[in-house]
Amino acid sequence: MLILKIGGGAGINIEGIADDLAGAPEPAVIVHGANAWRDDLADRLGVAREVVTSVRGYDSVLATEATMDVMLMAYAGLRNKRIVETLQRRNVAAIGLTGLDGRLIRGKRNPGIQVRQGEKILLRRDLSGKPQGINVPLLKLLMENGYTPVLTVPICDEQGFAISADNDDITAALHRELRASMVVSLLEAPGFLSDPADPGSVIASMSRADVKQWEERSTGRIKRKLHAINGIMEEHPTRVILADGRTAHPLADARAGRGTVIA
Amino acid sequence: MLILKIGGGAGINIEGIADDLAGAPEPAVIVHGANAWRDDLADRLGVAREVVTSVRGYDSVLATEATMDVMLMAYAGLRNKRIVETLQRRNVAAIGLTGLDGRLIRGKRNPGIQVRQGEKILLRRDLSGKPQGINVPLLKLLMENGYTPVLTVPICDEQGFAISADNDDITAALHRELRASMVVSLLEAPGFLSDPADPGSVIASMSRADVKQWEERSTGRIKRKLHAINGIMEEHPTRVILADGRTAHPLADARAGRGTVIA
Amino acid sequence: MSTVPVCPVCDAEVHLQGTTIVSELVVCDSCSCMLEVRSLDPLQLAEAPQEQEDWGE
Amino acid sequence: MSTVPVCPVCDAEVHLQGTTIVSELVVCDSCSCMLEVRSLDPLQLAEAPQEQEDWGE
Repeated sequence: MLILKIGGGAGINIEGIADDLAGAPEPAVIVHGANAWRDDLADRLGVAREVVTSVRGYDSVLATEATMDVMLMAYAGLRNKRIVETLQRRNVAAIGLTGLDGRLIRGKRNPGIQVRQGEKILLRRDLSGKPQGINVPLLKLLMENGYTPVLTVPICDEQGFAISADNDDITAALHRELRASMVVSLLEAPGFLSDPADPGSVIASMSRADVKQWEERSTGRIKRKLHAINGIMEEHPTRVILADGRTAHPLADARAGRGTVIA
Repeated sequence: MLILKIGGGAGINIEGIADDLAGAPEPAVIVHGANAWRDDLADRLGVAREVVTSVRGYDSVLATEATMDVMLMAYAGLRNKRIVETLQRRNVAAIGLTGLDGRLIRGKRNPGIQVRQGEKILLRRDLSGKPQGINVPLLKLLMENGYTPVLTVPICDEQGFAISADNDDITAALHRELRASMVVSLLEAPGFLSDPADPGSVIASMSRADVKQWEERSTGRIKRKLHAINGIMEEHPTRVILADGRTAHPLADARAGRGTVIA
Repeated sequence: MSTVPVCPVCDAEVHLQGTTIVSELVVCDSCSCMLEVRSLDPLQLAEAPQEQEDWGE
Repeated sequence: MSTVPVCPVCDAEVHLQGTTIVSELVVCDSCSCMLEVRSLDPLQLAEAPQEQEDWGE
């Protein structure tokens, strides 16, 4: 079984990915982002992004009711259904769902971010969280009947509220419970770059120990992505491939090991 | 089994409807609109609505790629997931889907509208269609496992494209194949009004013959709604209730016959 | 237009004015079928779909 | 503030300045627990959630 994570950039070649899935079908769960569509929609609607800096110096975009509405429209509405359409056009039986639907992805609300304001410290709570569990019976029910779930945020918190979560964390949570034979992450880069500024610096293969070292040396988004991959490799080692989602056949390339293979 | 159609107006009391469903659970399929959210989003994004007048004098809003994107964001994204959230908050196992997902609602593309331009007549094709069939096995699979499907447009045309369709036609198509014991339609009106301008003119009960007569006498949206109800009553007569979706307990009221009962 | 367009239904020649545009509906003079101009270059004619009850939307 | 606020963890009195605002984190002088000002009217204090690794988003 394949877990296929599709990045949220506008450069991703969804038609090529759909051709590859239709060409060599296999049971698969797809997780996708839509940050390019979200940012465009937020700009057009004038929904401001509030960035707060935690007392430990990390910047975070606060997930508010307004940004959640934009997320619902961009991820769950526009991008999710256009991906389902692209797959259905090639007779892949796609079914688009968020983590809220049928409580597919249950999560725990983040405790809030400690933010300095003058000499006070405030706890800023928002609508974000960490995935904790997957509704495996529902996913299996759909897959055993030939459907390909196409999943995206939001996920569902303890009280049934829609909250945002990181797609790498979601991918790791899915693998933890579905034990995929392969996890493919399609990015807007040729694979993991030792020097993020140099597209030629793709690392062809990494061992589990390599991933750990790179996590310690990285910062920000990359560190977070490697942290999630480490979680995958520690609990249920599998074949993880980071490949370029912009080529003519991104999934075929990934299946052929073109990109960064972690095993 | 209940088919519950929820109107797309901003005045609908979705929390009250969710309380009623949670309070007296029964197997149900929900179909909802979101025209108020669509119009607001189209205005904010500056997406113009192109209205064409057919050679026979009927006005239609053309379903274009741009208006379809707005529909995906407003119906399938924002409104669908907020209804699912409202139900999940009350432990109703809602699962939000469009007709595109798993080809739940298959439709046929409209042949196009004949429009006069100077002395020429043009055929204006768009992304709208009529529902033709329901993926009953998928709906039953979900309902037998305790889920409440919450459906909305788009539906899926023959080639897997997303197309729009009328929610009354969708409700009739669902009933044709699911044979509901009751069909409730919650509107922004106390029921069927003999005089649309007079909220006090609710007709408490109508026979099948009454509905036919009213269809002939009505025009526009109301005529279309009655036409769909006639379709329901002709093929598989059942109890159809048009009730006010704005009260404290819209579904409980409808179940108690408060509104227009057609049987 | 080098080749003379023919009616897809009855194969008779179809005489189009110079002002014909895509999506235009024209009637075949010989079989009086309603034809749709699908494209101009290349010229493609197709039988226009039967109009069904039209409700306006 | 009519009644004197008490720490939800150790019941000791908590002395708040007049400038306290909602969401503010204050430390209980007696048990040094971190407390969150949940609301001012009525005054509600709760033990602040344990901070977990904070990645920034």
